[in-house]
Amino acid sequence: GGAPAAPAAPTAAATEAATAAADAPTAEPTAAAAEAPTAAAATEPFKVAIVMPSGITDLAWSQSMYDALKAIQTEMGGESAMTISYSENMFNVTDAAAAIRDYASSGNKLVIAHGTQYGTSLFEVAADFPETAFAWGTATDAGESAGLKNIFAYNAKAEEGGYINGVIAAMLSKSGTIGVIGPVEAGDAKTYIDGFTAGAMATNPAASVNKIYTGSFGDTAKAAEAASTEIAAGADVLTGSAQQVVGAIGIAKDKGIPWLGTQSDQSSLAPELVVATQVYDWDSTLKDMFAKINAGTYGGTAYNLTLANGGLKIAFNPGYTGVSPEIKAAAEAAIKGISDGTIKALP
Amino acid sequence: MVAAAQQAAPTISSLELFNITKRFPGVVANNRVSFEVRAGEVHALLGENGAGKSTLMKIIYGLYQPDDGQILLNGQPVTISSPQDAIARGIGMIHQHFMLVPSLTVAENVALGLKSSRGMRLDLDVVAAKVERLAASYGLRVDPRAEVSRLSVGEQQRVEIIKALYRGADLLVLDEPTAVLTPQEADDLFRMLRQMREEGRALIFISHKLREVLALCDRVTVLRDGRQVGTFPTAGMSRGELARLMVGREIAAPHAEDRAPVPVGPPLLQVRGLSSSAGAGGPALREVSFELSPGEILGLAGVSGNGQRELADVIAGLRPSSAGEISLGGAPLVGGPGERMAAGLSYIPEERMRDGAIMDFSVEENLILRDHTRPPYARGPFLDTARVSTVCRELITRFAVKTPGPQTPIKSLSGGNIQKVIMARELAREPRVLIAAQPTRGVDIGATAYIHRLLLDMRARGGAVLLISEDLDEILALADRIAVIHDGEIAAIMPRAEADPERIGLLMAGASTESLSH
Amino acid sequence: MTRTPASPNRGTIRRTGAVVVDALLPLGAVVAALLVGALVLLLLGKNPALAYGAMFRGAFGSLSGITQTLAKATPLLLVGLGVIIAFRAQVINIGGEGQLVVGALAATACSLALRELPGWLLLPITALAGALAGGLWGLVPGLLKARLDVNEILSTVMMNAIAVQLMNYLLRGPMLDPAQVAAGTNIPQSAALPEAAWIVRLVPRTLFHAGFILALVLAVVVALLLWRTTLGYRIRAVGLSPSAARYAGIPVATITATSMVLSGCLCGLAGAVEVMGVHHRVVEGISGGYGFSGIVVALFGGLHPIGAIPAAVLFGGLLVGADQMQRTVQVPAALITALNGLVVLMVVSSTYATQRRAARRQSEAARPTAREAEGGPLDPQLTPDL
Amino acid sequence: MEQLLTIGTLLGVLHSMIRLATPYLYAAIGETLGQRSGLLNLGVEGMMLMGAYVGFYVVFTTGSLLGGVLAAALAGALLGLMMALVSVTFRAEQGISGIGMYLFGLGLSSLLFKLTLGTVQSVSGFPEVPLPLLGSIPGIGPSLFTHSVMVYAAFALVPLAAYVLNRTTWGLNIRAVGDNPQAADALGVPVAAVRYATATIGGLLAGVGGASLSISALNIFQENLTGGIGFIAVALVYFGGWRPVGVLLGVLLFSFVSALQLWLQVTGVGLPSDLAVMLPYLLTILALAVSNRRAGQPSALTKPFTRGA
Ligand SMILES: Nc1ncnc2c1ncn2[C@@H]1O[C@H](COP(=O)(O)OP(=O)(O)OP(=O)(O)O)[C@@H](O)[C@H]1O
Ligand SMILES: Nc1ncnc2c1ncn2[C@@H]1O[C@H](COP(=O)(O)OP(=O)(O)OP(=O)(O)O)[C@@H](O)[C@H]1O
Ligand SMILES: [Mg+2]
Ligand SMILES: [Mg+2]
Repeated sequence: GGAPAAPAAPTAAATEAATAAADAPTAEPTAAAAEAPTAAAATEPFKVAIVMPSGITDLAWSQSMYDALKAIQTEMGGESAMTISYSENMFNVTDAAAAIRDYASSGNKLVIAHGTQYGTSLFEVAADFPETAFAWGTATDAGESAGLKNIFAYNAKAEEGGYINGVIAAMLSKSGTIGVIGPVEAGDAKTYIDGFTAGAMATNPAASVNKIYTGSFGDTAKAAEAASTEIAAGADVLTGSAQQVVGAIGIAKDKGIPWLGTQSDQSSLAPELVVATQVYDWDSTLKDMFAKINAGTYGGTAYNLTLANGGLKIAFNPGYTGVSPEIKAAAEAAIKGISDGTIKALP
Repeated sequence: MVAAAQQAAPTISSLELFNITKRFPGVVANNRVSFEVRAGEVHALLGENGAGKSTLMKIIYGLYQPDDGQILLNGQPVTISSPQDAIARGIGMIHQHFMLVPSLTVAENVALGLKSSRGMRLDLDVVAAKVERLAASYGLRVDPRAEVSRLSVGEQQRVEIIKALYRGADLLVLDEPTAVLTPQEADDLFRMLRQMREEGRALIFISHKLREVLALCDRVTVLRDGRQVGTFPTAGMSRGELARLMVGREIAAPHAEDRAPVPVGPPLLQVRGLSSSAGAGGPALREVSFELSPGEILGLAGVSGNGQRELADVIAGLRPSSAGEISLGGAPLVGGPGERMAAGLSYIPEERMRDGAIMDFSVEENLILRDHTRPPYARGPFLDTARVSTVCRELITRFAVKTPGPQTPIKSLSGGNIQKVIMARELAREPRVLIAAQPTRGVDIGATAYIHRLLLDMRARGGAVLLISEDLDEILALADRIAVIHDGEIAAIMPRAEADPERIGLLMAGASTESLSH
Repeated sequence: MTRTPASPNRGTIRRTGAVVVDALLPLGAVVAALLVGALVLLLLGKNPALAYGAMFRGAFGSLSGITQTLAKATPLLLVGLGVIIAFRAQVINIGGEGQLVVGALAATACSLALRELPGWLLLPITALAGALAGGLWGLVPGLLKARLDVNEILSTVMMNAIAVQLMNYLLRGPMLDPAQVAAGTNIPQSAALPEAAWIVRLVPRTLFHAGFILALVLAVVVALLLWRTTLGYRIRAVGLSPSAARYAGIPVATITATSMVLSGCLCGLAGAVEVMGVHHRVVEGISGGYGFSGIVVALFGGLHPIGAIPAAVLFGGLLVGADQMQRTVQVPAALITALNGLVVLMVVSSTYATQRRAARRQSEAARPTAREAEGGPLDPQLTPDL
Repeated sequence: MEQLLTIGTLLGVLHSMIRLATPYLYAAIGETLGQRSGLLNLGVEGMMLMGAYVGFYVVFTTGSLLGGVLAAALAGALLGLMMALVSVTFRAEQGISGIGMYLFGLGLSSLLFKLTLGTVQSVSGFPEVPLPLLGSIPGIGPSLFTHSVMVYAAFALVPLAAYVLNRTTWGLNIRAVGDNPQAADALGVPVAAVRYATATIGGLLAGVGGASLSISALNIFQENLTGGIGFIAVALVYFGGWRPVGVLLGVLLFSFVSALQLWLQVTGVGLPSDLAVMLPYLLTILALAVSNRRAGQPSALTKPFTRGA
């Protein structure tokens, strides 16, 4: 969807708005923003709930969002200013629907449905709670299709960071063989991998990008074996996505193969071998939502996480020493190219 | 394997039971039963099905604990807490339904539960050697390396006995050991039991065959309804007396007039050149031919595992034939068991508990087992439950089945009554031909007499009966003609008049007709 | 043998009383498991009272709770019924998961293809499509077992994995929601079902839909099938004694396969009903573990279709309430999973006590009556017995 | 495609096969012992997960690999004991108790993981060590004979189990109890004790199998690390006809095809990834369909034992 990109650096303002507006939710945003932020503590906290398909420690999709919420919470002053309720491992959509409805009816200001599969249920619930804001991703439909006004949609342009990772990988690889471990050939895993391939091929047309899909998001063991297979097949740089990749990273670590991550910063797993990670930085998106909510707008925006709006960041891992200035430069160039549209992440 | 010394002098001089009571759900199996057996005697235990014999023995062997009463071994009160305990005390038991592990070899079955001379490692070679020695000393033929599932019933029983002797049993309980044996096998068994008695062992012998009891045993204890009628010396006892003590009334054995010749019409069942591939534990049928006329009982004698079961199964449509044809009333008998049943063939299978009935089904459900898709039991795809229960109640009374009710699970009936249910089912549809395989095996005399009467009634009504039995007395008592089967072949067919047990026994053992004729 | 049945009226009273206790025993086991959970909650610094209060409210203590429980019970019951039919024929159907998935896929594909049809026609056809697909998925292990003696535990486990991959494949290409393609997000989910194929919600603003009533009806149907039809009789006969069934002229192999097909049909229907009543499209995690939970329901229900009804509602309530508790006191979902496991273990163990009690009751019924009380030797004189 | 045919690829497949086979072997051999004694344990998966977690945690905190294995074995054994209590003493329906055990192990391992580790961590687990002599054979040496101790142990388990089952008194007891407990009991074989033992050992091996993932193959722990291996292992016991060697063949076939499909994808054969992932499951069924071996199923499998009845 042609959604307005989140402001480049709204952080401070948004937070003030968020906290201050809590004073007088009914007051119009500008006025609210003007008042003293310090009053925040006295007022009831900003209640957020999130429902996730995997665990908050998956080092991937779910953790990226949960960590972002946590960070904002501390920033805003902890429990008193903002509360977070979560339901993890909600792979059963019926249960997720129940959770969403329950969170909505228990006075949360924002309920985040952190999985596309929750969409249908979400739209049903959202219709019943016009005074509650909902966020839904990965999605591009902010409810306008159903005439709903209280849904934010968010979607990470995984292919963009994928492209950059591809560029880096191609330059790191001596063998010219790069290994990719994907879950199921669909969703943002696929877009990431497609972008990655594009980036790699653009940098080294002779490179061969070997892909293995494990057929599951959580099969850590199979991901590990896939990694070993890639290495045995000549890959000297690896990447992959979904919570399963921790298995692959384990192997990369043992075999001393550099790893390019996505979604959450995975350098903790292999401090010397994770080269860089495409980090989903929900911070600005979330804060913008908070601001809108405090300003009385409960949805209607479809956010895109892009390199341009800072929603996607390429976090180089200082622990990995192999990144030459050229590589850094090439990456920067690619980022710039994608941001200004001169480079298309997806062919 | 280290087993208690087997040839050493027996350590058991006497075992006494005082006022033993044992209850089961809904049943008092033993009610204040007292009983004593001494070294050097064979003590018979008599009683109808369900009288409590097996239960009492299972108590002696530590399988059940008595709810009440006392056990004295050599005068000392003891509690026999488990079979292990019983074995340690020199008690052995040959169960009615054999306690063997089919997938194991003979040696492994014997070695089971014993210490190995090699610690953790099995010493099957040692065991095998001992087994062979033991078998030889009692004149038994047993291959220690054979897998038990491949053995005939008789052989399996020998394995059971060897197991007990190997463990140095001084008191041996045999629960209906002859129920499944041929005359020859039975004689071998008796020889062996007498030898054990000479060695000073104590033996308890359960049987429904009174002739055996009188021939073998020194004393007899009679149970009825779980209670004890008394203990009597067999000397001077008659079968009639014993029967009355057991049943509490006269048993009418089939009389001559029951077997008055019935006008025999043209053959009803014709079997020509029937052959089949070998079945599990049975030989291949080879060119089997015979005819069966209305109003006739044809007795098929033979050592178990010589093709009787295969023949019956092939005729009933449970086993494919490789050659030959069968016709019933002129029309070829083809198709599965269902079709053949519809054509007028009823079949009482040998394995009552396995094939003849479904143990977890109620009496009622078992009564409709083979007719459940046909009226009166079925209306279209539905069961007509109302009609089912009325008809079944009728059958239960008509065939004098002793059961608390139609809904009782059949497994809680005695073997005899289970058999009555099966008879009721197979005769109710008024078949033209009936195959009855071992119809009275393990069934008490009362039930046996009743079942014999049913067969004779069928004959009188002009039905044809193929009576397959390993009990020669039964065949001689009922059959008009007698066929002998050996190794899948009909060795001879003769009229009852010309049949003498001697000759039949030899034929069953495999002697050719020629060798007999001169 | 002396059978001494208790006098009818006394018997019935005692029996009903006993039945009540028997029914309570499993509940006792649940409580025991929850007590263990309470300790863990304390260790986690949570308030057990609060937690379990929420659990009960979440399951049965509120309209939303009850409806949610029943919504959950619907697929559980359907799968449970399927498991029961197979189990009665001695076929252990671990394949509910896969059968449910293909059922959902087929129902969706079918209703999307026939979207023009009017509701009264589309609704049954869609459901039927799901059932048939499930039946087909059950036919494979059924035939393998019947004809080739391939153990069903192995084949159904494998068929589950295959079904999931089949779904992955269809949801990223052939059946992928066009909207996803348009948006370029390519999230694996199908297009939404035409509204005509939606099952009506019984309580607005909840997931509780008419599928539950269908499940109830089917429970009765299955009961009738098993005990009032010749097919049911055959299924039970084959399950209890294949050799006797064969002797009776019952085509054992065919019946075995048939039972598996019927089982698959019900599981497939569960998938269809989930799609038509809850999600209105195939999404990831559609199977939601019902294939396994359904086995638990079947066995809790004593392998009896009617018994499966309360079993499904209670087990559904347990799962729903546990989620509510997780939300209220914010414990890791893992605790809930462990707790459910503990409950299952405890309840299944408690059935032993129930059996023991039943046995004890019967032997009490066998206490010596006045006539035999004197027991001991019976006088050898003729005492007519019939 | 041509890349698929190279000897290098084949060796790669074999290497993967052996590594993949390891956790299945531990679990399946343990399950075999249990089933031969008449116990169906569907809870293997849960036991593996507990073993995987405990083993990992001990290595993570103490760094002792041996300690990790022992801890995993202990954890598995305890769950096995619990399973025996439920299935043997309380005579619970075994299919259902297994599912309960699975949920319990899955939940408990994840819970402890969250409480003690919080997030995915990694350890340095068992290294791959070439076998003396064999390991130095060019080509097959590195692929077949260069693995971690946990792998070698898993394969050593097969002949060991076969020996125990067929050549020891204890194995004889197991076989008898699984085929005719009444008979075994009548000869004084302690039926319950035998089943307790096999259940405990089964759990122990499942635990070690889990550890073979978390501290040897992957060197990490993550919720639901085993992802269904336990269930496949149970299925493979049926495939193996309840004989350790048969089970080994089943495991090898399954993991060979699993490895092969990974290579199929790497070498970019046109096959859709999902269908590739299906292959092992499909082929296992087919293999069983053609090589039918129902025979050998312990007659008393899943049937609780009551004396005398
Ligand atoms: N395990 C058991 N559970 C319940 N009832 C039993 C059990 N064993 C035996 N009975 C009942 O106890 C009574 C006595 O059985 P028992 O086996 O002692 O009879 P029996 O004399 O051996 O009969 P048969 O001549 O058929 O062998 C019967 O009514 C039988 O149904
Ligand atoms: N678990 C049980 N429940 C109810 N009745 C039983 C049980 N076990 C055995 N019986 C009954 O106890 C009686 C004696 O059992 P036993 O094992 O001696 O078989 P049986 O009746 O002697 O068989 P048969 O006489 O046909 O050889 C039989 O009537 C049998 O049906
Ligand atoms: Mg008996
Ligand atoms: Mg008997």
